[in-house]
Parts: sequence; C-alpha cells; structure tokens
Amino acid sequence: MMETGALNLRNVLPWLWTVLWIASIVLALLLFVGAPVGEALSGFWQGAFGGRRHAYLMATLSRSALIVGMAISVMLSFRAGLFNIGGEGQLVAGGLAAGLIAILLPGPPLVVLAAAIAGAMLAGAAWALLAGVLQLYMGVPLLVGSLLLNYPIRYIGSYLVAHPFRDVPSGMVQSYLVPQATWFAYFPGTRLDIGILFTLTATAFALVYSYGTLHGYHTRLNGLSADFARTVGLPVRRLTLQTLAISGAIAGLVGAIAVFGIHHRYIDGMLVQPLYAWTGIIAVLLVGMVPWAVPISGFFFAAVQTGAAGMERAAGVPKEIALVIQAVIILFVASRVSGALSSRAGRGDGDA
Amino acid sequence: MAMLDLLLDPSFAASIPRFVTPILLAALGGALCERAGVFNIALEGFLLMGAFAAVLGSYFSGSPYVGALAAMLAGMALGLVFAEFNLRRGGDSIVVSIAINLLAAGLTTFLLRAIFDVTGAFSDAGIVGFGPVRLPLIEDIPFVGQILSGQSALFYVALLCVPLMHVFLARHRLGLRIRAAGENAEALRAGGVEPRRVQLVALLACGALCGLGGAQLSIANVNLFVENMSAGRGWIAVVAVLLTRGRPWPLFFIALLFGAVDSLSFRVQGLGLAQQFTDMMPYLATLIVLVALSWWRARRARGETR
Amino acid sequence: ADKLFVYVSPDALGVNAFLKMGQTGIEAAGEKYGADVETYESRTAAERLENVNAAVNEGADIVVLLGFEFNDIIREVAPTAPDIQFLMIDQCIDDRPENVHCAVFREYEASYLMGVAAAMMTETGKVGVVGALDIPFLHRYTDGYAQGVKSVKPDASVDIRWVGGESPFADPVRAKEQAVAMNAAGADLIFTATAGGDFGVFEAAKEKDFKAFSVDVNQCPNAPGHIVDMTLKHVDTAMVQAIGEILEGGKQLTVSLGLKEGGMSAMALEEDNIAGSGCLIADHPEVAAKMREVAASIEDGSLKLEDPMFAK
Amino acid sequence: MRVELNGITVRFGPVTAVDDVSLGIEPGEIHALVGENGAGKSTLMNLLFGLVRPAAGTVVLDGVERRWSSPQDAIASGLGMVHQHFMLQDTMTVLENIVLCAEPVGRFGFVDFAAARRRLDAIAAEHGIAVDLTREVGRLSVSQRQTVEILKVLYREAELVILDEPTAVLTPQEKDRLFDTLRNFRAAGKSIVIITHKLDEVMEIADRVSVMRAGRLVRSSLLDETSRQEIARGIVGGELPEARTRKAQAAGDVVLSVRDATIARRGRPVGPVSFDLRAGEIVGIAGVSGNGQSELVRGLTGLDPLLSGGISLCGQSVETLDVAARRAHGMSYIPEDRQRMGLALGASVSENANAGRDDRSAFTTGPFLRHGAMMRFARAIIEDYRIRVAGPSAAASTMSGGNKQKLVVGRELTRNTAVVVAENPTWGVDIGAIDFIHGELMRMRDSGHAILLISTELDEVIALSDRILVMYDGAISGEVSGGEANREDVGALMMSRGKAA
Ligand SMILES: Nc1ncnc2c1ncn2[C@@H]1O[C@H](COP(=O)(O)OP(=O)(O)OP(=O)(O)O)[C@@H](O)[C@H]1O
Ligand SMILES: Nc1ncnc2c1ncn2[C@@H]1O[C@H](COP(=O)(O)OP(=O)(O)OP(=O)(O)O)[C@@H](O)[C@H]1O
Ligand SMILES: [Mg+2]
Ligand SMILES: [Mg+2]
Repeated sequence: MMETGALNLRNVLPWLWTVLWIASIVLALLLFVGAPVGEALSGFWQGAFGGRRHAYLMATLSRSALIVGMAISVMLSFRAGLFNIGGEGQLVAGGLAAGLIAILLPGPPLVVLAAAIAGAMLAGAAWALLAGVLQLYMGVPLLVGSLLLNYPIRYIGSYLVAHPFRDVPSGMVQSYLVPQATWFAYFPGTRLDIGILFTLTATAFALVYSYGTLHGYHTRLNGLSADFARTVGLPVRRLTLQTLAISGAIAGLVGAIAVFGIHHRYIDGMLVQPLYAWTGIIAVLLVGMVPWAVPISGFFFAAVQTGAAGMERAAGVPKEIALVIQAVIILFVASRVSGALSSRAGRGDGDA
Repeated sequence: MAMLDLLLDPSFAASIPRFVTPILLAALGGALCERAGVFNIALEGFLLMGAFAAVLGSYFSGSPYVGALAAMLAGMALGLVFAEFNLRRGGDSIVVSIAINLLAAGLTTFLLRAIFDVTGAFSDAGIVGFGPVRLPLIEDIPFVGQILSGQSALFYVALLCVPLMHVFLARHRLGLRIRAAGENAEALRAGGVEPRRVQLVALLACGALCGLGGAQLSIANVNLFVENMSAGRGWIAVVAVLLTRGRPWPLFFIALLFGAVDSLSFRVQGLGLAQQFTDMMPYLATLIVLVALSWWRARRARGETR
Repeated sequence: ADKLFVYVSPDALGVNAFLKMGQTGIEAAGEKYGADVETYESRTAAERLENVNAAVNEGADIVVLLGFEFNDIIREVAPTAPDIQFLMIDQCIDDRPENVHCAVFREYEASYLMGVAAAMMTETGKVGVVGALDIPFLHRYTDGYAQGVKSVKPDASVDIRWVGGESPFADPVRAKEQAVAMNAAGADLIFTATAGGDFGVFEAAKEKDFKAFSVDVNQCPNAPGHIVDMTLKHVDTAMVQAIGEILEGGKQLTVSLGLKEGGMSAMALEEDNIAGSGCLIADHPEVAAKMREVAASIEDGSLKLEDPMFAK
Repeated sequence: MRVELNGITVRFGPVTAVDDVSLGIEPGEIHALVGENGAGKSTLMNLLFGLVRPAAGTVVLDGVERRWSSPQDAIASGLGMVHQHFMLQDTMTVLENIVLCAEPVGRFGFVDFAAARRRLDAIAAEHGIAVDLTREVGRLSVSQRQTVEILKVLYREAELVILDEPTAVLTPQEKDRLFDTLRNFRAAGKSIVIITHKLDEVMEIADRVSVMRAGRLVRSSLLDETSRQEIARGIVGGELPEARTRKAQAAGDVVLSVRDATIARRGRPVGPVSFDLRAGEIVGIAGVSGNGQSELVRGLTGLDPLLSGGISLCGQSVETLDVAARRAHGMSYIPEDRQRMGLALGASVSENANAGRDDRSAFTTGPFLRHGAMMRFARAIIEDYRIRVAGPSAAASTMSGGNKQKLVVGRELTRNTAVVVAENPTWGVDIGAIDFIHGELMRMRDSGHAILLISTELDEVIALSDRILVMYDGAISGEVSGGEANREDVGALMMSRGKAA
C-alpha cells in the first residue's frame, strides 16, 4: 500500500512539472502582450467548456465530433502498421460525395441521407484503397502515396464546386445546399447537431473492433510485425486493403457529418483548412495509439482549440499568441504522454 | 504550339530556380534529418521562421548576408526546440513537428507586430535583398543560361549543397555518423557515439538549411515578409524527402521536377486551364514519376533474377 | 459602455486591407456611438459559425459580418436572436428577418475604371490581371477590369490568372511569378487583387518595370512610380453610416454602395488626394479625365454594368 | 589487461539482472561465461563495456577503478565487444562499418579511408583474416558479418575482447577459424571473454570458466579444475537429463514431396531441389547458412513463390497455395528468426499463442474474440512447454530468448500437423531449452509426424535426423543416413558440390 502511494506521487510529479512549465510560459507570453491573465485563463476555460447554457462546450463537442472521428480513422490504420496519412483526402472525398449525392439524388429525405452517408463512406474507402493499391501493386510507399493523394482530391473537389456544381448566387465556391430535410437535427435546446452520435458510434465500433474482434486482432498483429503475420498465414494484403477501407470509410463518414451537421453543403476548403485530419493524427500519436485514450485525446485537442479562441475573445489575446500557446501546450503534453505510454508499434513497419 | 512557346519562354526558364531553391534547401535539411533518423515534418515552420528572420536581419543591417545568417540562426533555434521535445523529452516526432509549425506561424506573426508594428505583411525599402548574380559567358547559352545565370546567391548555394551533401554523407566523419544514427542507432551507441547528439547536429543543420530556404523566399524571390509566406512549400519538401529517402541527388531531381512543373503550371493557366487543375500538376507529376520508377524497378528486379 | 458591437471577419485579418478596414470601421463606430467593440477573426468555415454563435452568446447588440461567407450562418442564427442586429457587408440574403441589414459594394464599377485606364495606357495592347483564387467574388475585380479594357480597346487582350497554391491570399512569391509570367507574355499593365500577394506584384513591377493597379487602399507608396491607380473601397465609412441607421431603428436596411454612393472610388476620382498620392495617375490627366467621364456615366445610369459575381 | 568486477549489481526496474557478481579476468586468458537464457551474462558484459550502469559495484582495470559514462570511454581504455546481436550498419560498406566511431580524419573532418585501408590490410595480414572491404554489409553472410565485428575490435586495438555468443551462427569450419583467431589473440597477450551456450566449445578453448544463474555467479574456476558435468550442473542448477536415444521406427507414407523446385534469390535462383519427407521421420537439412536453405524454406511454406517445380503436401499439390492454405493443409513452421517472424514482440503471449490457429470457432464467436478461451489456450501452452513468463497477458518481448523460442515451438507443434518445418529451432537458447525442444521434436516424430529440420548446427542435425540432406550452393549436394553420419563426412559435403546421392 505504501508502495502504491509512492508510485502515485512518482506518476503525478512529472505532470505537475509539465503543468508548471506550461503555466509559466503562458504567463510570460500573456504578461508580455499585456493581456489580463485572469481573464485570459477564464476565457480559455469558458471558451472550451462554458458559455450560456454551455454553448461553448457544445462548440467543443461539435469540433470533437470531427476530430475524434478522424482520430479513430487514423488509429485503425496506424495500429495495423499502415502509415496512412491520407485521412484528409479521404475526408474530402467523403464530404464531396455526401454533398453531391444529397443534391443530385431525388427521393425521401431519409433515403437520401442514408444514401449520401453510405456514398460518403464508400468514397472515403475508395480513396484510401487507391493509396493501398498504389502501395501493394505499384510499390509506392503508403506514407508517400496517401500523402500525395490528398492534393488531387482537394483540387477535384474545388473544381467541382467551382464549376459544374457551384451555387452561383451564393457568390462562393460551394455547392448548392443539401435539402433542408436532410440536415442533422440539433439536440433540443442546444446548437449541437446529432453528428456526434455518428462519431460515438464509430468510436464504439473502433473500440470493439480493436479489442474484441478477430479482424482487429489480426490487423494488430500485422501492424506489430508484417513478417510475423505473413509467417503465421494471415492474409496480409487483404488485411491491408480491408483496414484501409474501414479507415477511409470512417474518414468519409466524418466528411458527411460536416456536411449534414454543420455546413449543409460542400464549401471549398471547409474540410482542409481546419486541419481536422492532421489534428486527428496528432491526437492518435499523442496517446501512442492506445484505443481507449484516442477519443479523450481528440476531445483534448478540440478543447485546446476552442479554448484558445475563447481566450482571444475574452482577453483580446491576439490570435498569434493563441497559436503559440496551443503549440506550447501540445509540445509539453506530447513529451509527457509519450513518456508515460510507451507501448507503441514501430510505425512504417508494415509499409515501404 | 502554344505549349512549345511556353516551354521555350526565357522567363519560364529563369523562374524555375526561384521555385526550386526554397524547396531544395528545405528538402536538403529534411534529408539530413531523415538520414539521421529524425522524422522531421516541420520544414514548413522552419522555412517560415527563416523567411521572417531573413527580413529582420536584412532590415536592421542593410545586408542580405546578415539576413541569411539571421535566417540560419532562427532555423537552428527551432531545430533546438525540436531536439528538446523530441530527442530529450521523447515527444512523438509528428506531434512535435506539427506543434512547431503552429509555433512558427504564431511567433512570426507576433514578432511582426511586436517589432515592425504591422500586421500581415512587412514591406520596406530598408529590406535589402539578394540581387541577381550574372555569370558571364554562361548567360549567353540559350535557355540553360537563363536558368543558371541571373539568380540569387542562395540558388548557387543550394546547387552547391547537393554534391557537397553527397560527399559529406559519403566521406565525412559526421556524415557517416548521421547515416549510422538513421540506420542502426543502437550500433552507433555501442560504438561509443550517442546517436541523439548526432541527431541534434542534424536538426541544427536542417534548421540552418531551411533558414536559407526561407531567406530565398523573403529576401531573394521578393523583398518582404508576409504572414504564412512559406505557403506549403515546406510540405512539398517533406514529400520530396520521403520520396527519395533523403538521398541528395534524387532529391535534387525531384525538387527540380516540382519547381519546373509548378512554374509551368502557372504558365498553362495562360492557356485557359482551370486553376484547380494547374495546382494539381506537381502532385500528379510526382505520382506519375513514382509509379513509373517503381514499375521500372520491378522490371529490372525481374530481369535480375532471370 | 452599455453597448457591444462585434465584428466577425471571414478570414484572418493578416494582410487583407479590406478586412482590416472593417476593424477600423467597427472601432470608429464604437467611438462614435459609445459602444465596446470586439473583433472575432475566423480562419475557417467552421470558425465563422462558431464566432457568430459566440457573438450571440456574448450578447452583442450589433454583429457586423464582412464578406459573403456568412449567408448560411445568418439564415440560421439571425431568426434565433431577434434582439441582435446583424449587419452584413458585401452580401445580402433573400427573405431576411427584420434584424438583418445589408451593405454591398459594387467593386466591379471601380475595377471597370481600372480597365479603362489600362486600355488607354497599354503600349503592347496586352494587359493582365491576377486574382488570388478563382472564386466568384474576385471576378468582380477581374471581369470588371476586363470589361473596362474592352470598352476602350476591343482588340486588346486581357490575361486573367490566379495565384492558387496552398495559401492563395498570402503568397507574394507565387503572385510575383504570375505577374512576371504575364509581363513576359506581353502584358504591360497588371491589375492585382491578390491580398497578401499584392506586394509580390509590386516587386515584379519594380523589377520588370511595368505598371500595376491595385485594390482597396492607396498602395502607391509601396512601389512609387509603378502603381497607376487602385479601386478604393470605403468599408469604414460605410460601416459607421449603416450602424448609425440601424441604431436609429431602421429595419431590414439595404445599402448598396458603388461609385455613386461614394462607397467605391478610385484615386483618379478623388481630386483632392490625387496630387499627394504618389500614384502615376497624377501624371496622366487625360486618362484621369476619361475615367471620371466613365465614372459619371456609371453614376447616372447611362452605362449599366452586370455584377460579374453572378455570371455563370 | 587485468579486469576485476567487484560486487556488481544491475537492475532494470524491478528486475535484478545481475546480483552482486565479482569476477576477475586475467591477461592472456580466454574466459568463458556460461549460463542459461536470462542469467545475466550479456548484461554483465554490457556493464563492463559501459552500455549499462551498475546499481552497485566497481570495475577495476589494471588496479585502477574506472567509471564509464559511455562505451566510448571503455573503448578508449582498450575494451572491445562483439555483441550478441550484431551492431552493424547494413547499408554501409565493410570499411565504413569498421571505421565508424573511430574514424581517422583528414582535413575538415573528412575520413581518411586510405589510411584506414592500409591499417586494415596490416591487421588482416597479421591475423589471417580476409574480407572484401568494399562490400555492403547487408549483402554479407552471417559469418562474414562476424568477421567484420572482429575487425572492428582489432582496428580499435582492444586489449580485452568480449564476444557474446559468437558461434551461434557459425559452421564448424567457421568456428574453427574464429577459435584460431582467438588463440592468436591470447598469444598476443589480450584477454578474451566468450559467452556461449555450447559446452564443447568451452571445453575446447577456455582457460577459465564462470557460470551464472539467475543473476548470480555460481562458480568461476580454471577449466582444468572442473569438468563438463560440473559446469552443466551449475548452469541448470541440478542434474542434466539423460542423453536421448532414437527409437528405431519405419518411416510411413510420403507426406511432403518436393520436385525440381526453384526459388528466386539475389543472383542465381536456388534449386532445382527434389526430396521426399515421410511420416514418422526427421529429415535434416544441413549446410552452411546462405546456401539456399532459407530460400527453400520460404518456398516450401509459401512465403515466396516457386519459379518452377512442384510441392505436394499430403497428396495434394500446394505450390500455388498461399501460406494460410498450406498451413491448413497440414504444415507448421518454426521460423529461425523468432524476434521478427516467430513472434509479434509487441503483442501479448496469448495473442502470439493464438495467432494462425486453425480452429477459429474455438476462440471466436462470430467476428468476436473470446478472450477467456484465448487465455486458456495460452496458459496450456505455457504449462505444457514450461515457458517462464509472468502470464498469458505479458508482452512477448519480456520473455528471454529461450522462452520465446519455446512459445513458438509450442504454438506450432500443438497444431499437430502432418509436416513440421523447423528452421534452426534451438538458435541461441540455453542447454535446458535445447534439450526440451529436441525432446518435443522427437516426440512428434515418434507419434508419426514428419519433421523437416533445417539447421546450421551440425551436431543437432546428426543427433536428431533419420536422414540428412546437405545443401551447398543452392542445391542438394548429398544425402547421408542419420545412423551412419559423422561430422567429417557431412562437413565435407557442406563445403563442396559433392556427387548427389
Ligand atoms: N533492457 C532491459 N530491460 C529490462 N530487463 C532486462 C533488460 N536487459 C536485460 N534484462 C533482464 O535481465 C536479465 C538478464 O538478461 P541478459 O540479457 O543479461 O541474459 P543473458 O544471460 O545474456 O541471456 P542469453 O543467454 O539469452 O543471452 C533477464 O532476466 C532480462 O529479462
Ligand atoms: N526493453 C526491454 N524491456 C524488457 N526486457 C527486455 C528489454 N530488452 C531486452 N529485454 C530482455 O532482456 C533479455 C535478454 O535480451 P536479449 O535481446 O539478449 O535476448 P536473449 O534472451 O539473449 O534472446 P536471443 O537468444 O534471441 O538473443 C530478454 O529476456 C529480453 O526479454
Ligand atoms: Mg545474452
Ligand atoms: Mg541469447
């Protein structure tokens, strides 16, 4: 019993140091720009979790819906040893497919919505599979192929909504609105759409998949050592493609959530500029790909972002300082968490 | 026909080095990290920081060389931050990279306001840039002369860096150790050299090279600093490094391809191609080169076993 | 102060003179009407929504939204916050609730004038225009300019190009390359609407010795001897004026600001400032005279211009 | 150089790897260090070499107490070490590997390769070692790599040379050559520490032998003052099992038949190879590593495709089937490389034990895993194969080499397939584990399974096999019946393209 007490202290102390470091750097920055420290900190907290009727917490949740979704998608690939950093492309493919299907497909709203979500998942899966095929059959390393594939889809999307499917009167590069009946409802009394339920479903799926299914078990072995997987007769190629498809489908689903829950159309850049995919990647890496910690990590990043915005508003902290503060938090927390959770698979083991 | 005119246009030739130089310098820096086993994808942030420091140095000294020096120092400072959090504290390299990109974006904008009291951009006659360097004789060669002559000093530095880095990695003591750190760090440690120390040196050198790349952006291609002016070039450098696994000569050709296609893509806009498609060109070209290369390698490998 | 005005920008203020003017405008309005003011900068589509929600949540009296990016958001949010007045600048929505007001500019009118000047001054018969990104809004500049050119010199060619790339609104390097490329292709007068890229175009003008037009505010001192004229967009005065009318109880106001209303202008039209502006137009009275003449015909309606933003 | 280790203790977290060990190493002696897997031999030597730091104790060199802050200090004081897992850079040349960390530099820090080459030529001449300095190390055979490691030590002019299991990967001839070199060193007054699991080698070369068990030094004495049995008892901490005798048994039907199989490799392909394997026999494939055995195994198991030829397994041709199908059809495989191919080190023991299990319904319900069933299965293997590990949910990486190997063997043998392909199954494991694994293979044979034993360990092949095929240069150079095999004949076949029997 004594032992665990001492152990706890040993576990907590480094965290205290981390918090102290962050606090002193943030304090120095705030003092330097002459921002009111108390207001800035309460602005950060309020911006992430507060607001009238928790309006800002809802904003954080809304952001987490996308970030956690992307993190889940990335996690499934990474744990399988597939260094798929093409989540962004898969996200865009999904959002684009969701938007276009909802505009073009006639029919009752629920059918259209279901078709659009299915289409988005298919599109995301297809884009991920493309990277997989490039690796398996053309010898382009997944890391490079998936990264490169982010760009064409971004520009294809941009072209489609700039020319053939552009909502001209709106004056922007964006598609027409999807039918209003397909929009995700808000939770009563909030401005939080039900998109987060899809993310929660995907998260539950990913956790069950990772911890409790044969397929998840096999992909994990493949991720830990592709040589081992091949030796014991696991279908490595098929596992690779299937995992990429699942991962891409979830990214595509996130695209659909953004379309039906937030923007109600495909706006050029709406999925790329907020760096959802990259945030997802760092959320996964921050916790060393441990599945249960991924949603928490994703929520953490969403909160840091909305908190920084809150600090900008409340204390007039310039946005560049908010950026620096975010960077400082990530740097210190990253080095702390990586130390604590060192159960990581060698990345890139499976590819190249 | 119009395409041919475009390709033979001397200003097209002259513009290639301006596209190539920042990417090449950043990629060379990234290559050092790659070879040393540091997965550094913060080149974007390094470039941006360099671009800002170059303007700072040049503005206060009136000399582009001081600007370039300042850029190198600033890049090295970021390299140090990277080393502290990745090598010493063991943070994941991708997470650290992305945080450093954020840090650079925030710091440059903040310093822009704090030092020059402007937001967004700083342009001033006091910023002295690198002038064109004319190479007599060479400049008279058609087309090639346009590429090789009349460029900024940094372009020649970048060109020189390619063979230098090749020789450095092959024959220099530190080059050898950098390669060892990247390939089998444990063996290097058993030989008595702490790999992380070697990796730190690689990071610092990477910072210096990226700093120079940033200087090319801000005091050679133009004479000003604009928020976020690295504009994705660091990511292109990352792609180039990953593609070539950090080998200097292939890296040079990939950077050249990127620069030339990017520069060309501008010009085909003049032919009425949608901007989205011209923006896509460098990436598609790379994918095509990649697929062609691996196809060719596979064919050769098959030939070998036969 | 008992009132709160919030200005929500569609993008980071950064180098965007137009968005910065919005900030000047809100501050002037706050001063004039005794209100606290705050600026919420957005960087992405999602942040725009979050910021508007935040403005509502913070209990603002007037929320000023600059740019056409806010249509969907206003449609959604304004009905839920009837006590809050929304002022949209640059765009308007149909069927709007009483608490939504609009102020739009007709940038293409001033751009048209730039085209007229370019056509008169070109020696090669080729002129160019660089926009940041091929988006409808920027066609108000590029197309307006092209129409102006054609109106004077129907056989002149107008090269329209875009900066594009990873950060189209803040890439002076690419903007400069575009200008250099156009200049190499023969264009000797180049209009730049590239936000952060403008500086790059000015650099090119200095280096290759061609002349340029720019947008929003007087940029002539940035490249003395190379900038002919620019479209001036008086967002700040428009904002103060519109907020005043809203405070007086106006409902569903619509303000359209072009040359006639003084919302848009050009240096050539500002006879008081022209001499000290550092702009080349000061040395070309005949061009300035023609521009004033065309401006007059636009103002009195004898010359009708289509809004290029809605052209297919 | 005289070395004294006094009261050394090394801890890794809660594990005490070395517990209060005091040991002396005299100049001009060959000092053998033996002990079972995980006894702490490598750790003790790593400590002497500055790679790990002691929790207690001192290192004294020639009467002076020393404290290393890194291996660099140890190297500077005249220590050299050839590690159990080679410390080489695969993409670098031999020359680059040798000079790395001890580079002769010219101007601006550029390496003076010419000077290094001159010195190496002298060293090579002195010790009779030949290796092509310009070859890339990744392309070298294991024994050549070891030569490189030894050259590294010589190049640094080490006075004390530590070799951690240097013979595990060598053929008898290569081993003899290595031992000649070591005797050479001894004659030159250098001290040598050699870690090995092979008592024959200890008896052959050592002057003094120290035995470790569970982190403690059990005994340390001159070879003349002890015996083979005494050493073995020290290692296992009790009596050794009886020597095994092979039960005579008629071989049954052909279960694996290989016809003119050729498999790709760098340079010329391997093959054509033909042989039959019958139920109830162990067929050994002997040969110097690098003569095509590993390619043959990859071809047999389906890891690599055949270029031509056929394989029939239990009467069905399987050459076009993938690994899973061949396994399902009756083949198990114990790979040589347990770290990379045999186990997923990051996964738990249970996850490793259940991988590749045929009867999925035994541990799944629909797509879901039954963790309880998986754990039970793993626990059964742990018990049956006497694996020393914290439990089924411990990470595979926490086991010692011998226990890792037992887990692989256990997983594959419990599949009970007609054919077992075992590749160097006792590589680097201690004598207790070797005996156990040999026993299991014999048990399988006796119960009518067919075993293909591929081993570079000649004694192992001779002891276990009913028939021995010898591979040389990508082909089978001869066949010897197990009963009448002797080391010399088989060794001769290993070195030449003898007449195919
Ligand atoms: N880096 C480490 N971290 C934790 N425990 C370790 C580490 N290295 C060694 N050990 C533990 O120390 C003990 C001794 O290991 P060591 O490698 O010295 O054994 P060994 O005698 O060399 O075995 P082998 O014959 O298999 O090579 C083992 O129980 C092992 O689990
Ligand atoms: N980082 C580590 N954490 C825990 N145990 C470790 C670690 N590194 C090594 N060990 C343990 O150290 C022991 C010795 O390691 P080593 O790599 O020498 O294996 P080994 O037992 O000699 O196997 P082999 O015979 O395959 O070389 C093993 O028991 C291994 O589990
Ligand atoms: Mg050992
Ligand atoms: Mg061992």
